[in-house]
Amino acid sequence: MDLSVRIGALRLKNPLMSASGCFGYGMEYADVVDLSTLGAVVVKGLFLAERPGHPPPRIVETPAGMLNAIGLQGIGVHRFVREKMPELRARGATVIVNICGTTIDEYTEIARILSDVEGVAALELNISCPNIKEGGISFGCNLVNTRQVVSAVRKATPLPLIPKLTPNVTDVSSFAHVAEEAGADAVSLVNTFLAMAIDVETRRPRLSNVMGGLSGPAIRPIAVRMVYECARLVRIPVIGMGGIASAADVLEFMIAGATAVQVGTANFVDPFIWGKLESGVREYMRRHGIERVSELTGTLDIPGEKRA
Amino acid sequence: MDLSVRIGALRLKNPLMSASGCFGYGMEYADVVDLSTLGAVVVKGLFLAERPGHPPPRIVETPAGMLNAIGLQGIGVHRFVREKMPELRARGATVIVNICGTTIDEYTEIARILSDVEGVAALELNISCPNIKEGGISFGCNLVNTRQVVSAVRKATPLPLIPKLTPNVTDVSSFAHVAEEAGADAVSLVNTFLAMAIDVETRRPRLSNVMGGLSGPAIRPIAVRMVYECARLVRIPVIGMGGIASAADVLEFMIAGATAVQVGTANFVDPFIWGKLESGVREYMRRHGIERVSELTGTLDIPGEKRA
Amino acid sequence: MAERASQAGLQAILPAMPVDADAEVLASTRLSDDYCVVAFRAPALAAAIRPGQFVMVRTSAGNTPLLRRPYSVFERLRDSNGEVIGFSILNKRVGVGSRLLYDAAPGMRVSCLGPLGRPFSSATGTTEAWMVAGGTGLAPFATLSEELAAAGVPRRLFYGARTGSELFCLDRFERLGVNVVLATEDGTRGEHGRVTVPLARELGSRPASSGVVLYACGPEAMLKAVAGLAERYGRECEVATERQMGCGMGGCYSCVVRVRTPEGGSRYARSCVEGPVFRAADIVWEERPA
Amino acid sequence: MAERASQAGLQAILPAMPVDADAEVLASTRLSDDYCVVAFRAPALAAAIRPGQFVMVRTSAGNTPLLRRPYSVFERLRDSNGEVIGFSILNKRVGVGSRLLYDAAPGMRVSCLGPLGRPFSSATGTTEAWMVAGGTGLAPFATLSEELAAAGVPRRLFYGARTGSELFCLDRFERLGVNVVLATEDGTRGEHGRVTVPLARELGSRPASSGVVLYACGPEAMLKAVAGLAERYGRECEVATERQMGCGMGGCYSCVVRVRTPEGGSRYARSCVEGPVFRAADIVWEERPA
Ligand SMILES: Cc1cc2nc3c(=O)[nH]c(=O)nc-3n(C[C@H](O)[C@H](O)[C@H](O)COP(=O)(O)OP(=O)(O)OC[C@H]3O[C@@H](n4cnc5c(N)ncnc54)[C@H](O)[C@@H]3O)c2cc1C
Ligand SMILES: Cc1cc2nc3c(=O)[nH]c(=O)nc-3n(C[C@H](O)[C@H](O)[C@H](O)COP(=O)(O)OP(=O)(O)OC[C@H]3O[C@@H](n4cnc5c(N)ncnc54)[C@H](O)[C@@H]3O)c2cc1C
Ligand SMILES: Cc1cc2nc3c(=O)[nH]c(=O)nc-3n(C[C@H](O)[C@H](O)[C@H](O)COP(=O)(O)O)c2cc1C
Ligand SMILES: Cc1cc2nc3c(=O)[nH]c(=O)nc-3n(C[C@H](O)[C@H](O)[C@H](O)COP(=O)(O)O)c2cc1C
Ligand code: FES
Ligand code: FES
Repeated sequence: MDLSVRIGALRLKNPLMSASGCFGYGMEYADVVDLSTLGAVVVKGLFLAERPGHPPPRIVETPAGMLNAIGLQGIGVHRFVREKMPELRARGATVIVNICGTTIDEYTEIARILSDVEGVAALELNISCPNIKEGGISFGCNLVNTRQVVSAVRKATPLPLIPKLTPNVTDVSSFAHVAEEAGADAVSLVNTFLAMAIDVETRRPRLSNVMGGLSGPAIRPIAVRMVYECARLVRIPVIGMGGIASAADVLEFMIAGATAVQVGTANFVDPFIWGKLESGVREYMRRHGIERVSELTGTLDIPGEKRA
Repeated sequence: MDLSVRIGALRLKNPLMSASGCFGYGMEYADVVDLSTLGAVVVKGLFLAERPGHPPPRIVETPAGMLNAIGLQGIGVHRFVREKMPELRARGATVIVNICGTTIDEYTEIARILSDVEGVAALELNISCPNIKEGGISFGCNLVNTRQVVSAVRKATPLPLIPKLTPNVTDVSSFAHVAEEAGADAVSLVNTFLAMAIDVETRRPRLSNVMGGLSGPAIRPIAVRMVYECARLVRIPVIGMGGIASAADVLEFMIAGATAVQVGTANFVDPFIWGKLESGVREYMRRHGIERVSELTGTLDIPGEKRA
Repeated sequence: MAERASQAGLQAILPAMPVDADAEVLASTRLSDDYCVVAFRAPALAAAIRPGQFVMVRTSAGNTPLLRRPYSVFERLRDSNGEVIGFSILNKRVGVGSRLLYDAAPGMRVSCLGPLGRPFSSATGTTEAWMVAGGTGLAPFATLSEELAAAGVPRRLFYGARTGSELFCLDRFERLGVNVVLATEDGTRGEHGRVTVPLARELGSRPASSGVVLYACGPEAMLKAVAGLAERYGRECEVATERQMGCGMGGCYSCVVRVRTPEGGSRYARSCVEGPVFRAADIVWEERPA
Repeated sequence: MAERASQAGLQAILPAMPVDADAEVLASTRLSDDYCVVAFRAPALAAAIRPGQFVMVRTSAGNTPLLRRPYSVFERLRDSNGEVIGFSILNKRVGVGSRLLYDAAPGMRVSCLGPLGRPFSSATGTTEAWMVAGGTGLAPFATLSEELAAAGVPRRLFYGARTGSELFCLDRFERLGVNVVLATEDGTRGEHGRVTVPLARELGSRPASSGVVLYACGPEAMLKAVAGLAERYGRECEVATERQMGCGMGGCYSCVVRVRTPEGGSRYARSCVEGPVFRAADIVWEERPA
């Protein structure tokens, strides 16, 4: 049985990746997961410099989901390269770094720095974080900005480049399309949905940052739809995520058009989920006589429509 | 204690309305709810003509939510006026009719017809239904179209006019703004989120229509955020909805900026919810020494920000 | 028009307003690894129930699952004085909600909304009633059998399942004087094959004048087959459909069945208010929901 | 740098890898309308636990609630041979997850992830250990008292609650040779007022040379007050914080506490990996999470 998938020039052992911001810098989970068994470890979003993050409360639970406004607390790209990469390399992890910037120059500089680092397998371009005022989502909600930042980073790095799209737009597939044109090797989606929650007793926002990003099973049906729309439009691989919590959810995204998937919130609920997802996918493939997992991608069968 | 609220020229007994499509034409619930005790009964979306609707399956449950693709099965405006309005009038219901069209002319014609019908208190302009190909959401996802249809219907009717906005856009508040400029008396939001679900065993969509609209508690944090954004921008009242299932949820929307609210999916789960919501709101007002429920609207207290 | 007419008819049949009973689980009896009978205390609701009606059960107070689940009323429960104190359902574990019901322990409280829907037409005046059940489709026939027994109508049950160990509660029907004909797909009990095999034979062996009326409940394919037999042998036939239901009250339009209109066309009828029981001849069987 | 340094330190203290125990509820003992003790069978997890560590409990297999809930380990449970077979938690019902735990029945299986977090520093070599508990903040001190008893360290518990009926399990601490000082805000038992009232008095009456070490767990305001007293009287003090936690493993960065850096600044430290136990002097108390 072949679980490997291809994202541009990158071959992954299997389609299961940790979602950025939901797996720390990876080593946090090294005691419970053999990091080398994941398709890839996508690490927490990194800016050039260290960032303190927002004051707590930073998360709040909502029906079948959660809001977060961590504010991209992070150690910055230099400390990451120095302190985290050696350990990740030692564990045999395939590392994808999620990069953030407030200007195009910041994005390109981080990309350039990481291009020379052994063990960095690809860059995920975070143009979709709803939790920071500057940059982030402002790139991801505007087609022109998206094109510019993807083009600029494309020129700055030979690494596989994966813009991560925000769902907070009218037509996400147009962003996938622009990213493809600008030289992306794949797109990943969805980042979180901008949302808020209010404590009615105090009449205050439940998050210090007022708004945060909604993730978890609640958003899955919207995320599946968006992955489907993007995969129909673009030829580059689509990496799907949003509420995946079981092998069936992995398969749902793949059938909708994803080449690989990421798992975020569900890893908080069950850090041992990775083995369960993999064996669930294998069991399904056995039952359905599927030899290569990549055969599943985009096989949604719409009665009355011709198969793509 | 005063629970009444004002939507344009219309005074409602209380801020609790049934959401369109979730309460039939109203009479379905007359045995379990005294219809005259609701702020308003918003009836199922009506086209000019009868519509058969989509084949089943029309709904599918998702985490803390549901998808629907009913396809606006309906009896058309003429039968509605003849068959349903007399009963609704007899029950003392405040009736808001949700109107749909595939062309601007269809919208204006329905509006004209309903303007002469005794007992129709207001029109909700459905420019946001994700379940029909023609019209509907195509008006609601484009600012120019939104302006045109609202302006046209504004000219066709003296009734209070409430465009219902779709959440499937990048910036919902710009649509609220355009609606206000075009003469709307209020806006209501959110309609459902375009979404899909796949049966991985058959690899087929779970809905006959492939895609449907996500509603229920899952979407509440996004809906609250959108209501907040709109209420900050426009001066006309905002009617909030999306996943309301308790009095605390009603209050959350009002504090975020809603003048009134609608309840859809939760009415399916508990058709006796109306009395519980009202008594919960009253209990809160008592506890917080609030005399008029309308005082609550838009009272979100953001530490460090000045109160509006 | 057609819809309105049938709804007016409905109101005449359905005087009872639905209540939302905060029903205590009195007992949960496991019949197999998948099937169980759950008994609820709900006197007012149970007293109002008519055969073929259903209740919407809230299997979880949380959001998993969010929506209620429809269940036929199986038994009407009485105390030692004969007072109606509640009802039971025959539950098959197929997914998240039915699993919660399978695991329900006595003492738990479960919100049950009902009675809902259009019952079987009164059997009074019928010469002979044949009930056809597949799987959990057995459920509505316990109360119908009681009613038939009270009205003195001869009654018969054709009851099919995949295998013999999935045929339940036969004694209950025999006690009610029901003549029971069994069929299993694997031949482990009763006739080998679908329940429609003995049904077709028996229908064929009756003179057309014998006044047999059919009632069916079970999988869609079985209902369709029974409807076909009823048409072929010129018998009145009512079927209890089981569509996915969002609300059970007519509010959501999810539960539709395609039915014929008097004008010769067809339309989608909400099975929660115009059904779940329909005249078999009214249903457009060609169309099949997933 | 600071983070890295403390994490390296951490690894030395925390050799045990967390496991996800499918723990059977052995017993649930209600102490009041809000408080209960839930005992779990989980031998491997319990054997690895150190005082001050916590477990992430999955209170529901569904999505309500979605995330696990953090709980201090209360007791280490042993069978009649003295083998560790599990652990208990002291649970206060405050919301949806703690309510499910309050209602948990023996036989249920609950997923418990642990042991997690940084324990109290070893008490060996301490002259005298004073524990300060408010409400459910009592929990980590049962195992700490055991360890102190085993090490022969004199031990004292200052234990406060709103009212006398919310002071629990005193016998357990007395059996472990703990000198217990009580305080209630309404004066119904022990000293009238906050637990910091007797604590301040006793600290004041000890000579600075007497080698008292403080351990505190309870509401944020109490921790801050204890930290203030520790500073004033020059005592080493560790506090066990209780932040909202999304993962308990260092993955989400939700559970942060502002701590001082060696360079004189401050940073947010994840309390699930760098805590929940911190040196009181390391915490920047000015900032207060909601
Ligand atoms: C009027 C009526 C009466 C019914 N009476 C009974 C009864 O007496 N005993 C009984 O065991 N069941 C009965 N059912 C079916 C029962 O409602 C479903 O089995 C139940 O809703 C499944 O819920 P779940 O959460 O366990 O399954 P889900 O997790 O929702 O779904 C699991 C599987 O069951 C299928 N399913 C879901 N809903 C239905 C449905 N309404 N009908 C058929 N398949 C469905 C799904 O497509 C899926 O494949 C009745 C249904 C109706 C409409
Ligand atoms: C390391 C650690 C150890 C803990 N040990 C114990 C213990 O031994 N016994 C015990 O009863 N509780 C303990 N808690 C607190 C416990 O985790 C919360 O009470 C629980 O998560 C509440 O869940 P809920 O679903 O019932 O409440 P929710 O419905 O989530 O919230 C209800 C209310 O509780 C508040 N709340 C939620 N989470 C926390 C939290 N982590 N701390 C304080 N308030 C919170 C919310 O703001 C809200 O006001 C501990 C917390 C931590 C971080
Ligand atoms: C606590 C938290 C932190 C996150 N941080 C990042 C981040 O740094 N960069 C990023 O691109 N996405 C971030 N995300 C978004 C996730 O990577 C993912 O896109 C989203 O959570 C949807 O997946 P899920 O439903 O499986 O969690 C974060 C999500 C959560 C919950
Ligand atoms: C079954 C169903 C049918 C609906 N039909 C309509 C409709 O006809 N017109 C409309 O404007 N909105 C319709 N909606 C959207 C609801 O009115 C409401 O905007 C949405 O469900 C969010 O609210 P909720 O989460 O409380 O259900 C429908 C929703 C559902 C679930
Ligand atoms: S189940 Fe909602 S209309 Fe029938
Ligand atoms: S709880 Fe997730 S990092 Fe601490």
